[in-house]
Amino acid sequence: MELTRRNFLKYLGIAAAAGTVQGKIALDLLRPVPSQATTESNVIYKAGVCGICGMNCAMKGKVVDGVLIKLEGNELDQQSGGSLCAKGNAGINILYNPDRLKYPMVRTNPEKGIGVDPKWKRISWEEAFDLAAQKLSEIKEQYGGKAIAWFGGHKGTDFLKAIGSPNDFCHHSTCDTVREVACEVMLGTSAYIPDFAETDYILSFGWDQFGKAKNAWARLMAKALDRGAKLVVFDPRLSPTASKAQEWYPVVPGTDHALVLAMLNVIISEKLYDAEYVAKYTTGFDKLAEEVRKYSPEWAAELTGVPAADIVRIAREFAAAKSAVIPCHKREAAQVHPNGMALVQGMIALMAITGNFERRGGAMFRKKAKLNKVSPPEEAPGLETTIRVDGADRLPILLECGHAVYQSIADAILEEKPYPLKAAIIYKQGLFSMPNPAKFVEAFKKLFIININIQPDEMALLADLVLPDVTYMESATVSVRKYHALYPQIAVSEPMVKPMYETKSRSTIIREIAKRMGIDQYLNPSGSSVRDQQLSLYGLTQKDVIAQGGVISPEGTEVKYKDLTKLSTPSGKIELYATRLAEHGYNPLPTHRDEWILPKPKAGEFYLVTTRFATHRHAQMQNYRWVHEIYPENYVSINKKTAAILGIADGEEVIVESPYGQIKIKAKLTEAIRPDTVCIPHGYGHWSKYLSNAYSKGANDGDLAPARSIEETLEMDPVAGSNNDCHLLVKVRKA
Amino acid sequence: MANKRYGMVIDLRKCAGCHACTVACKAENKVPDGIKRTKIIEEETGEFPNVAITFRKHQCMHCQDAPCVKVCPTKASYHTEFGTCEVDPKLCIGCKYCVHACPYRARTINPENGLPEKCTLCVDKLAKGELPACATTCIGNAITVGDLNDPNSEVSRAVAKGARPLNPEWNTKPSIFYIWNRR
Amino acid sequence: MAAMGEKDLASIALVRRLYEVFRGPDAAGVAELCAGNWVSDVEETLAVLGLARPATWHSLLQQLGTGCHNREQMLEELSVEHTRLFVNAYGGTPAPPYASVYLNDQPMLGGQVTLQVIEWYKRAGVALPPDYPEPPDYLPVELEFVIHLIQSIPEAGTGQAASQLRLVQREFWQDHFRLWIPQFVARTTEESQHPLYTASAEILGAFVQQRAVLV
Amino acid sequence: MHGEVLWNVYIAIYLFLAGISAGSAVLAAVNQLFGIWEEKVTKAAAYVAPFPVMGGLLALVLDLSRPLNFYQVMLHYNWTSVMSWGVVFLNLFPPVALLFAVSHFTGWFEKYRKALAVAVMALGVGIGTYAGLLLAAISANPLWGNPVLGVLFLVSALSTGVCAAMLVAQFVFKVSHQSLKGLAVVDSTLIILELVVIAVLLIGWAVAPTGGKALQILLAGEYAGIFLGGVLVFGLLVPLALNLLELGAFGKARHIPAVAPLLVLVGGYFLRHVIVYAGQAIYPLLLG
Repeated sequence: MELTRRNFLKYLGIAAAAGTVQGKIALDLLRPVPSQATTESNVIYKAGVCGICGMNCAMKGKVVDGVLIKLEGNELDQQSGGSLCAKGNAGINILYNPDRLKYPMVRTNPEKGIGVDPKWKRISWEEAFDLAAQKLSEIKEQYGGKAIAWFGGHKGTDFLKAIGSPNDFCHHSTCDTVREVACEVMLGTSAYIPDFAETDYILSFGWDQFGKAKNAWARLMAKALDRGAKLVVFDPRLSPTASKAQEWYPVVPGTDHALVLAMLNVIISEKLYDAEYVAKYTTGFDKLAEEVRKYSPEWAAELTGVPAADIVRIAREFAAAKSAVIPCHKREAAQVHPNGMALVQGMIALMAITGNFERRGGAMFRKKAKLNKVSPPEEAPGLETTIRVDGADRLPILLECGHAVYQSIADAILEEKPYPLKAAIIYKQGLFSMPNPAKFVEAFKKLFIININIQPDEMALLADLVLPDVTYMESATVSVRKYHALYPQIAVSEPMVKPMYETKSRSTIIREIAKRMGIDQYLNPSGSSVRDQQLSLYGLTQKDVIAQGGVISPEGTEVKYKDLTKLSTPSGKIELYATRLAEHGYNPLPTHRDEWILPKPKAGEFYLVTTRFATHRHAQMQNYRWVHEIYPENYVSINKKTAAILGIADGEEVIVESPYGQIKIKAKLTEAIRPDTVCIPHGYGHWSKYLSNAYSKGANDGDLAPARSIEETLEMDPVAGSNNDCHLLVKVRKA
Repeated sequence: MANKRYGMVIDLRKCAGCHACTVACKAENKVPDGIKRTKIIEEETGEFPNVAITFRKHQCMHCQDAPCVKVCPTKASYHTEFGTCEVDPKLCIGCKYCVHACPYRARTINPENGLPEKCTLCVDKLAKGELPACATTCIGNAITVGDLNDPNSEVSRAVAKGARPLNPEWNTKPSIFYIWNRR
Repeated sequence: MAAMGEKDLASIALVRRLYEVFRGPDAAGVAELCAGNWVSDVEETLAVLGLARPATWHSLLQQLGTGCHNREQMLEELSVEHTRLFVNAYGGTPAPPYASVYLNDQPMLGGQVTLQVIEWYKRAGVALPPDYPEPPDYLPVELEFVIHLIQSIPEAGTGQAASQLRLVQREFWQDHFRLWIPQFVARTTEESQHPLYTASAEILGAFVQQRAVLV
Repeated sequence: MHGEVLWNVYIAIYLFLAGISAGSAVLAAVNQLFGIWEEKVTKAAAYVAPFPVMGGLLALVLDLSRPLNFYQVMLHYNWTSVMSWGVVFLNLFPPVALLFAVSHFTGWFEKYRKALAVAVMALGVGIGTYAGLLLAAISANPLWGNPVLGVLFLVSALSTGVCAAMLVAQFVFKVSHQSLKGLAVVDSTLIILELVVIAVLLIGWAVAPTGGKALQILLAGEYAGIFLGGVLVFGLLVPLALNLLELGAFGKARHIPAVAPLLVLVGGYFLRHVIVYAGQAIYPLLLG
């Protein structure tokens, strides 16, 4: 027998002699277990919290043998109500997408830019942590901690504090800062909740949560309509929400503020307001009344295109309704214009003088459940400087709200003003969340970038070090209901499946880097003991909550009303005249500024509004198969008659050009939009070739948007620092 | 004969056109790539500014007088005990006659197994006393499922109040009814 | 207890050598390559199995000949190429080493295919340790399973346990392994720019083609 | 927007081949029963009849998306399905037609030839008609859902069957010029009839509420070229003109033996191709 001469037996570690072999090779991965003849699978449901949008719906995950099969809403949760939107249902795609980032990787191609392959190399976590720590330490040494920034979700605030940097960036100034700031100064809270389930009258200024399919709000608004509530929508296009409305007014983009002021004028001059409520719960009514006297319905009709008689009638209906609400989320058409801050102030005033705050069917304050606080073992030494790269230190109220100026960062990095930025950790922020991304790409070329990410999007391509994040289906969290919290409620999630590949959670990643930099004692603790500690306020552990169905309502599910004389405003009441604004030298009233109304578009020119598809969140879902299939690409909606004049056919490619950039995109002809306005759904035009489905589909409306410098920002919106993305006219022509 | 007739009433006033049903169905039924058993069809009517948009959930109508059942040469297409239309994989030869015969165009061929691919009303879930995946996930609560032969069921009451099927003139007796958008 | 035959042993050794390649490069692996152990084991096992050396064998030997002068650089090249072929690549990962991506109704991991693989593992008396991070249908895991079946079937003798194992082996190979490996091999050989991966994929393809008939 | 093609070229081929069998079977039977032309004509047609449909059946099986379940169609019948009726015809026709052909080839069962002829004719008409009715039963399809389609398929089946038999009669059996002329008269009559039926169809679509789509796709859409050129001009009008030339309608007779029947055959295929494809393109599957 030849066996004895075989070399490979040596490799296998098997002894062979005289025709027999002895031994078995040891397996690296598979372990012996008692063999089971049964083919029965073991189905369990795990408690989850959706991580796609900020609503964070509580879910149940059907798991078979460690494989996640299906996600369903948790009916105990006031936000999910037992249902999930298209995005939530497609969560499995995020977990199991083959394009997903799986291991830490470094780029081996030093050149960065749009369409440049980073030529990644897989490395071990040890190497990744060492590299990150070494780079950040070097930069901290040479330029100070302030040269390091964190982008995304305020999830690195403790890390930044530990290294002394004030540069905690988030996207809100391209999103909802006008609402947050207006609510803060007038109501002492950052948002209010429409009580759709009970309301009689809904007034929407571009608000389209039907179209975006925000679970609780879409569900409850459907309920309101079913109950016979009246819905009036002002929107340049017939949005899905407008398509459900009894009345739709295709208002001139960016002029909604005039409508609100005229309605205030009608209600106050006709004494239709709730005088008792105003006297008891508000301050500054006289100043408001004085201010709005000049805004007649005729004046508003001229600006907005809505007939004066309708404005008057709607104002009277609104005031007469038993309950009425003006929902306001973020980035609604009108708020991306410089009068946006004043618009929200006006909306709040409108609801306040008609007595609709903290009233059944009106606007409710969020009833957020409390948790035991966790804090770092050691207090961080303090910031090196309070001067921020984005200039947010020049917008004190915005900063008090905890937000940043997003758009100004690109210019600041490029010009190294007020000081140079050298590195950034970018978490959960796609490049397409940034206006005018081409400018940001140029800026990012100057930085050492660590990207903690789930999919190989454009941000990952620009990174020097890519660190794979776990999905919300592989991690645990304690999630306080926030978006639609009519009563305090907490949802808890457990990992539905174990983290795939070598993915790690953000907190683990940051802790490991911090450890190597010797600053981990300043980080917030994390892990299951922290979650138990948070919940111990209620005498419960994470496990207990999961045993109770994953969701607890510590004070019951009854809606309790807040005392409107004990708000967190300086007066404790609703401040129709916002004293906090006055203190900082800003205009405390919702004054209209004519100079911020766009000029009428000439032939071939258009107002621009943006939206997004119900199946996608921002630019982050386009690559996922189940939702990709529904809307594989975006388009620019153009009114049929206008298109006929321009000779544009349905489906034909057109060039849309703004003062800041241009895109090529297919035209969709429709009757459901003003003839002088075009609309582009956001989130497309991905140029990361690593995204096998989304790559090169559609175009990014952000390419048309400005990334305003801090000076420009201060000029347009000195209070909330919003970017006013759509305060521009675009030109459309055949490609 | 089956004495149950499960059907669906879809309230288009509440349908946000959000496509949650489409995706939930894909997850529940392992529908192959590129195929949808249920889908939202967006229909625009009128001229600016008098425009209306209706989002309509489209799917197998589970007709009682079903053309697909009528034309199937092997009786592979049949009505279940729940009154839903179903395909027996043992009998189906893949002639595709049913796909062409369906006036609602609600069937296609699954490239993996050659079977007609269509909504089953999640009949396996009905058998367990559960609701179809689309109905449970609908964020507008626009979908009601029940026995149309039970006059007290919610679906029967909605039909009595005027919910109508699509193209009743085709005389296929669909079990999917719509409450149409008011605009 | 029946002993494994020479062909079984050669199969195990070959699969093990391929496993090392697809799992990803490291310094020890490069050392094996440069010492010639990997090459000689593969050559020998191919000879025992009666399989031809792949077309790219010669260029692999050449590459090793020159590349081994700078092992660090070779590891770097192999790492970049392994990442590009099997992890994340510009233009879409050419050959994700997960069976479910090829066999699921929908092009993603998890799903029915993964569940099926888990079931075969269970029935064959093996499982992945709970903390093992890769999914059960990851190529290196399936290669180990192939090894497990080859060596545990003779050991199980002739009883019911052995016929159960043989049934699992037949199902695993016929309904699964032989279906996706050719697709994986085709995609790898088409895209690979390093002869180690081209050759390994070609050998894997030939091995699966030969053995699928036997089981 | 284009519909998904689920019935492809196999179905067109099947319809075409089955039509040839049906037509030649009817021709053979008619000549058998009435003895209009020499016996060679019967022979030629009888030899043609059984075979194309067998090829057609193969094409049919190839079209199935679950071909391994094919046998179920012979075990289970649904009498509300035109397809089940077709299965009956397709089960019976080949053996009967084969028997008829064998009888002519060997001289066996000469006594029963007339009875066989009657059976073969009935089954031939059945096969020639049901295919059109199969499509016509799809009433939701504006192009297919028209009973006149059954008549059109029958007439076209007879026409293509006669032409196939003509070619065999001419080149294999060397029948007389006289018989060929007689067949050319039959062919011309069928062509004219087919043109009339097509006209009736077109008028039918023109007046039907949803027929506009059918007209659009056939006369102006992507199938207009093949319908107008392939079917109407080269499949019907040109062979008709050639036949008339042949028959001396324009003066001196001349012999252009194979061209007209060949054109009719090609046109016959195009007709089925157009109907099958245009009927699917006419509206898309909604759930793709």
